[in-house]
Amino acid sequence: ATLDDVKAKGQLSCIVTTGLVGFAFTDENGRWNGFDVDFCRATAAAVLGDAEKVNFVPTTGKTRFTALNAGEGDILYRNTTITMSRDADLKLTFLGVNYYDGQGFMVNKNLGVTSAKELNGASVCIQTGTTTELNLADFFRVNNMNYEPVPIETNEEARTNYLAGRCDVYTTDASGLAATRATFDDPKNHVILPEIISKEPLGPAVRQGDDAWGDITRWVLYALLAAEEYGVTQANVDELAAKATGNPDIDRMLGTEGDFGAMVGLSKDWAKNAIKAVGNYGEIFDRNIGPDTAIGLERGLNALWTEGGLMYAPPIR
Amino acid sequence: MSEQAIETTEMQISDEVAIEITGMHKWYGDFHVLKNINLQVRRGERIVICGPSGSGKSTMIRCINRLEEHQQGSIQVGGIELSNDLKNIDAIRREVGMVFQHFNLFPHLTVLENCTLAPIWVRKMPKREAEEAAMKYLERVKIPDQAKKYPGQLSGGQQQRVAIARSLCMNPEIMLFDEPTSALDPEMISEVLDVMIDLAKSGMTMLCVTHEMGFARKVANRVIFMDGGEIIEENEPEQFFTNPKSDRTKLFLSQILHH
Amino acid sequence: MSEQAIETTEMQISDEVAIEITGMHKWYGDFHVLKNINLQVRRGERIVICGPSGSGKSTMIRCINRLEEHQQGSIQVGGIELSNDLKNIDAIRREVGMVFQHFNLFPHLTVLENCTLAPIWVRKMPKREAEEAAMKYLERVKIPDQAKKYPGQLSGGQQQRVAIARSLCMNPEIMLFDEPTSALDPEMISEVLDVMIDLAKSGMTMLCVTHEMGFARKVANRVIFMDGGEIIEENEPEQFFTNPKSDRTKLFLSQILHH
Amino acid sequence: MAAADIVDSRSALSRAWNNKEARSVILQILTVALLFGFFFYIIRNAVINLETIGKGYSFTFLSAPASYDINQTLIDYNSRDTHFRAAIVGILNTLLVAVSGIILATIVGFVLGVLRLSKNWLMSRIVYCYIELVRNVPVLLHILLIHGIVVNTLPVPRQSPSFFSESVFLSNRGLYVPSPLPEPLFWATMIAFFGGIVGTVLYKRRARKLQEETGRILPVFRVGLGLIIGLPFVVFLVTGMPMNWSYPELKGFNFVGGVAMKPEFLALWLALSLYTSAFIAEIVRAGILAVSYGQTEAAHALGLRTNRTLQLVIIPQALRVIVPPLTSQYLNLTKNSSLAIAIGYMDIVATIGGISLNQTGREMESMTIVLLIYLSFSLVISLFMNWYNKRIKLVER
Amino acid sequence: MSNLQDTQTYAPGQHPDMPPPLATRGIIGWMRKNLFSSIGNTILTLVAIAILWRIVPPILDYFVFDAVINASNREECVAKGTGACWAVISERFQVSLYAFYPEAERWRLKLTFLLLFVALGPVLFDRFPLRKQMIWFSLAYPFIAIWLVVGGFLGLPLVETKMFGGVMLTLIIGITGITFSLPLGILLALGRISNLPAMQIVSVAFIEFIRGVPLITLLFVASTMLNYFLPPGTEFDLLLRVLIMVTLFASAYIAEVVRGGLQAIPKGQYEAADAMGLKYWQAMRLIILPQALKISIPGIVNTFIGLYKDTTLVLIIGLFDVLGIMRSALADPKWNGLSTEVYIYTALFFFVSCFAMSRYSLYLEKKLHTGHKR
Ligand SMILES: Nc1ncnc2c1ncn2[C@@H]1O[C@H](COP(=O)(O)OP(=O)(O)OP(=O)(O)O)[C@@H](O)[C@H]1O
Ligand SMILES: Nc1ncnc2c1ncn2[C@@H]1O[C@H](COP(=O)(O)OP(=O)(O)OP(=O)(O)O)[C@@H](O)[C@H]1O
Ligand SMILES: [Mg+2]
Ligand SMILES: [Mg+2]
Repeated sequence: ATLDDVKAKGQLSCIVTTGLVGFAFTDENGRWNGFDVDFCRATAAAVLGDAEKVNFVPTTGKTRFTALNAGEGDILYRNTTITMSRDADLKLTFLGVNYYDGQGFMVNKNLGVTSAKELNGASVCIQTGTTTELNLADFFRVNNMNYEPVPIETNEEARTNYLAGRCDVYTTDASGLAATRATFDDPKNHVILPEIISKEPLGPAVRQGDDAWGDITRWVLYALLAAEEYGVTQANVDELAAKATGNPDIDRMLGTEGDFGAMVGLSKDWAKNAIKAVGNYGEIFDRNIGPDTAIGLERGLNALWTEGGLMYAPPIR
Repeated sequence: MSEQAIETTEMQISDEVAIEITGMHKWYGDFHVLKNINLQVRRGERIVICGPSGSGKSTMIRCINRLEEHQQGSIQVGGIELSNDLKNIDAIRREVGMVFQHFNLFPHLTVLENCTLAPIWVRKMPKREAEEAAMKYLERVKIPDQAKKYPGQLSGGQQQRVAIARSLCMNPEIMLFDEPTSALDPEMISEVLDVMIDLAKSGMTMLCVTHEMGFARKVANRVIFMDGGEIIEENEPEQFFTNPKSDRTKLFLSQILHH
Repeated sequence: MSEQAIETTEMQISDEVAIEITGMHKWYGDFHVLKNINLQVRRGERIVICGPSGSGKSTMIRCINRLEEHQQGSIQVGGIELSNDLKNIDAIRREVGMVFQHFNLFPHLTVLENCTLAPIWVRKMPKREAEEAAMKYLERVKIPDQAKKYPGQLSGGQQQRVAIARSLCMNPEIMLFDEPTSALDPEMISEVLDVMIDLAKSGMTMLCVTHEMGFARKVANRVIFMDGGEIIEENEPEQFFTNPKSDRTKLFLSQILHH
Repeated sequence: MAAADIVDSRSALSRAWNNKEARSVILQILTVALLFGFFFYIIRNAVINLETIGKGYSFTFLSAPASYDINQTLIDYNSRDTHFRAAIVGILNTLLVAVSGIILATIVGFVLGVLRLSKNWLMSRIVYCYIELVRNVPVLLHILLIHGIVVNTLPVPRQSPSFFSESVFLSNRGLYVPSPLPEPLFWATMIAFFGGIVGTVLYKRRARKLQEETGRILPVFRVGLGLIIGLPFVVFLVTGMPMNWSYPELKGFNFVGGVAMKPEFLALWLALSLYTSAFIAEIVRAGILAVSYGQTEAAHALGLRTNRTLQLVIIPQALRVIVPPLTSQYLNLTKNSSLAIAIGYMDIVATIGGISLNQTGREMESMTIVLLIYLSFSLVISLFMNWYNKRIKLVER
Repeated sequence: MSNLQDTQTYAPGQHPDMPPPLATRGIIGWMRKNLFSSIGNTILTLVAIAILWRIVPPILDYFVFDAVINASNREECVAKGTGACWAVISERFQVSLYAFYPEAERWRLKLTFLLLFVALGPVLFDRFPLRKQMIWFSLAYPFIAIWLVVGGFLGLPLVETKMFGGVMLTLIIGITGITFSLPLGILLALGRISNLPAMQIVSVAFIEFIRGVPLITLLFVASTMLNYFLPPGTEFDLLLRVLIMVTLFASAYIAEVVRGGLQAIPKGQYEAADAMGLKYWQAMRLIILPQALKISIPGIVNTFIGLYKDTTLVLIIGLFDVLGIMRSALADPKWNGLSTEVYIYTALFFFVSCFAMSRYSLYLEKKLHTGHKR
């Protein structure tokens, strides 16, 4: 089973993107950072007790599923859209949603375009092997428009091509657009068009067939969400976990009441380790892609359900 | 003539059989190269084989140390039957030395290394010993001073003498020569023949394909004439040259002696 | 000796000048290869050029048909001055045939095609006619039966004879030979020399670099000895061999005749 | 006699091992068995692994809609067509860049090779430097470099310079040239063109016959050029230029009309052909040098001028040396075209081996197809080469 | 031409050497011969000068004279000069060499690199001092190198292969491929010319398959699909897989080169070895291979150059070789759009190493022409 493998190796292999600012990228010291990366670390912390025991496997849009299925990695945290065919035909098990996204378009202000319906005849940069490619094809076909697809392997190249004017439009998930725009010299000169042409629930995935492993990884994600809901943060988790707080939700999660970790084959303090390592969902969001970062994404759909968003963790009980 | 007589008496021919070929046939594809070859060579005999080009002379002597495979009949060398058995082939090749028309020295090794290679790797001699033996044979072929040179630095005659020394280093009982002088410039032929004559005097069993009739007269105690893959005539040298039995031999001799 | 006398009378030498070289110098870079060469050849003359290796023999005859350029002095062939003028070069090359040491046959063409190539493309002969002429010359060099073969299938002697026939096909007035036999096996030398003797008898003007002294004696009416880029001696063959004027010639002759 | 005793006392196995034929049979059976064992092992693993994740091995996905678009297609294609058709589009794109690369590489390579041999010191040095610079740098870098230059330094469409009075545009969207739209009467020109080709062949035959009969040499090359290019041109003018041109025109975001060479194609094409041309230049040089100088001298001595010497003596011989390595360069170029994936040119590796593979998750099947296609390319090329080698082999003793 | 020397006559054999006429001598003579010998030649010279004039000064200006070496981002570069922005290279230089290799352990790489020359010396040059003894070190070098670079035993801490990258990775792939493909290639070549049909078929099939498909498809198979072919749960380092694939790939090409060498050995050498009673492997090792390899060396070096250049392809499967690591600089917002500089730097790196190799092969070719005379 994957859990045993991971424990035996003492390392979690986490498949991430080769580089998307805010989500997964290496800084100048070669250390991985980003939203998805933090989830990988949290998972490692929960499973192995050490957030640094992660082996990052960078993949392109095209190689990620092959890599997962062929056992290159134990879990895929790579802004991957959940679709039925991927779930069924590609033999993946999706664990939930860690970011609700939708495909958008970014253009240079100079072009004077205000709606995606005005893009007839444009050259569009897309990352190949992604759902965006399929959505794009459908969108233009349905609206009876022509376009020149400029297929590109990585986000960096897409960015380079877009800035050089090889394409008029860059399309990918709105979060990705914002992240990319944040790296421009002149972010103000680029607009993200209002149309969101698809639903892109992004979530982690594991290989189909190992339900125990699926459970573990799924509940790590939920624990991080729940932590935000209950106000457990990186700063106060130690204190809260020291002894039962009296709030049974928090106590069950942090292992001071019952032993929910054991149900999935983890230690008692699994959730505490995860939160301790990277903070709760909100902290992860704010640190990597939130309004105060260069990416500057609003919570929007990704706010907790209590605050009008879609983020909703099932109860740990 | 008198000279030849002297030589012959000097050399001893024992009764022991060195090579026995009986009813041997060989084909290249569909082409019947050797037809019913029967030949018995006793120890100490010196046999010269001649015949027109393409008559199968080379093929025959190459069969004797299994550079070619025969398909029918039998060949026995020193009592060992030539078959597909690798042990036998090894044993026979250790008995039989061969000198080629084009010397086939190993160009990347010095003369001395050429000579010691087989003793060291096949006979498993210590290097020192092999080198001493090699020097002895190089002296015998009168080029001990070239031992450190590479074959490419020697003249044709010298190279062929090295080739002979190299064969001798394995202490063979029988030596095969395939036109050893025909790739040499005329001046060099005699130096090689001298070495071969010397060898013959020492009592070595020799089979020699050659057209050097002077040599045949001097050392051979039998001359074999082949044509069309068959042994046409087997004779004493004197008889062979002066009074050949077959017409084909006569024709052949008239051509080659005329030249 | 008597044979040679007969030959000489048989051949006619006209008064017309075929080649006139005056004060010719040539350098390779800074190396002065040919020094003040003066030579007059009349129609029908057969001149043998000899001298030690590197003395400039080849260079000199190659200057005559402009395979090399001379830098000073003048060369006239059949009254035409050799200069950079392509017309003149063409005219001279049509007059002068050349046979090389290494034959330089075209390996991708048959013997017949080798012979007809230049007549067809330079003389603009109809193919049929060119082939007929070629066959005539091939007969003259005694290999008409090889016409359909490729050069690679012929022996060296045959190849050189084809090379001669190929030159003859252009009907040259003058033939240059640069050591035509030195790349051949001894057996083949005489077949080529025979063809050249035959050619000489027919009255062809010939310049021949060779060390075949027998040939020189038989056909040459002048022998030129070169050394160090100069013509050291020019003499009748008989005189040249028996009573050379210069010491250097004597030395050279002693070396080569001794051999 | 001792040997005979030894023979008998040996065991059957060692006897077999010492028999030359038996030994070779044993060795071969061992090899084959090992090999089969190995294949059996990995195939079994693959089957088990595929089963655990619940996949099979089937090519049915090929008939499902591909759902993605391709920016350069030689045949009609849209996102509703099948993966199979997408694969065909990819194969054609591979062939397109390979064939055009081969043509350009050959031309440039021959010119460079000849210049490299030129007596002109300066030129041969320049070409030498060029060749060394080009062939010592990986082809992938060439592709990226050229693509980078095209995309980053050429202007965007709005500022793109035009040539030939606004009919050719060069921008980072590619090179746009007018595309011909023949009118009905254009068939006359086409007929003239093919007529010209036939005429040239006939003329060449006649010239040959004439030369054989009378020795006269007709100017085949010039007349042929006139017939193939001049004649159609005249017919074209006479019939009143029955040809419309679709000129590229900036409309909205992009140029519309004309035909475009996309930057991806342009970069791949140029990079592959320049890279390969450096190797071809060396092959050509070696081929010409392999014809000994004596051949030239002999031809000159026979009175043949330089161009005839080249035509009749040097080139026919040099080609024998040149063609075999040349074909393997062609094969290399074709294989290197798979690097298209690095810049997003949609060749076979990018379509069926890339997007289709990724969208359907059919790695095994897709890679099988890709490998088979490349293998058949090389099979065809080596068959050709064997045929050619046999045809031109010099006859020797 | 009323030269004084012309009119003077010398006794035969006494003519002194004279310098050639002025027009064919010295610089003028050289130019006339090499640049202006005919009309066509003159035109070619002019064209060449025009090309140089048009190309060299702008290139020099852009890459040298107007280039900016010190800047902290691209905007500063643009402000400072109109030429190339080498600042990106100077900033990324260390990373381009070592990539993610931990800084504290980099001395190990430097040592390995130094030792490489000590190990190569006796292999490449036959007049190397103490050659016989040093060869042993060369043989041991691969193992020493693995120990130094990867570590994890004998006192060195382990550095995982995913930390490898940059020049170091390029060298590792190149050198490993070269080292291991040679013996494998020789075996394949022997298989291909052997008279055992099964060996022949296997070798031919392997060689032709590998030569028939592009390296990147093989790398793709190795990087993403290999796990399908291994027993479930096997761990197999990605770098190791790439190394194996590259080695297999190169060995097929080496095999063809070596086969050429083997076929160039006269049949007589095989026969002489047989007649002397040498066994197959003895004959190969002592007689045939030494000669065949010597002939094939230029071809082998060329294959190595090709292999070395092909190491760049690993970037397509997500390993960061020099090219890959430098390309990641392009993703840095600070250096956006400097692809030319980055690629030129990488190209230069490859040019220097490949050119050195091809020079070495020329040197060998020259040496081989002198035959076995030492
Ligand atoms: N490997 C081979 N395959 C097919 N035929 C061969 C082979 N070797 C030799 N032959 C043919 O067998 C015949 C006998 O050849 P062999 O070399 O024994 O003749 P030979 O008497 O030694 O002639 P030579 O005096 O020319 O050396 C010739 O017709 C030759 O063409
Ligand atoms: N292309 C060349 N460049 C420089 N030097 C040359 C060239 N060709 C010949 N030489 C030199 O010119 C001299 C005369 O050469 P040439 O070939 O004419 O001599 P040769 O008398 O024909 O000698 P051999 O009998 O060896 O053929 C020699 O010293 C030779 O080294
Ligand atoms: Mg023979
Ligand atoms: Mg000469």
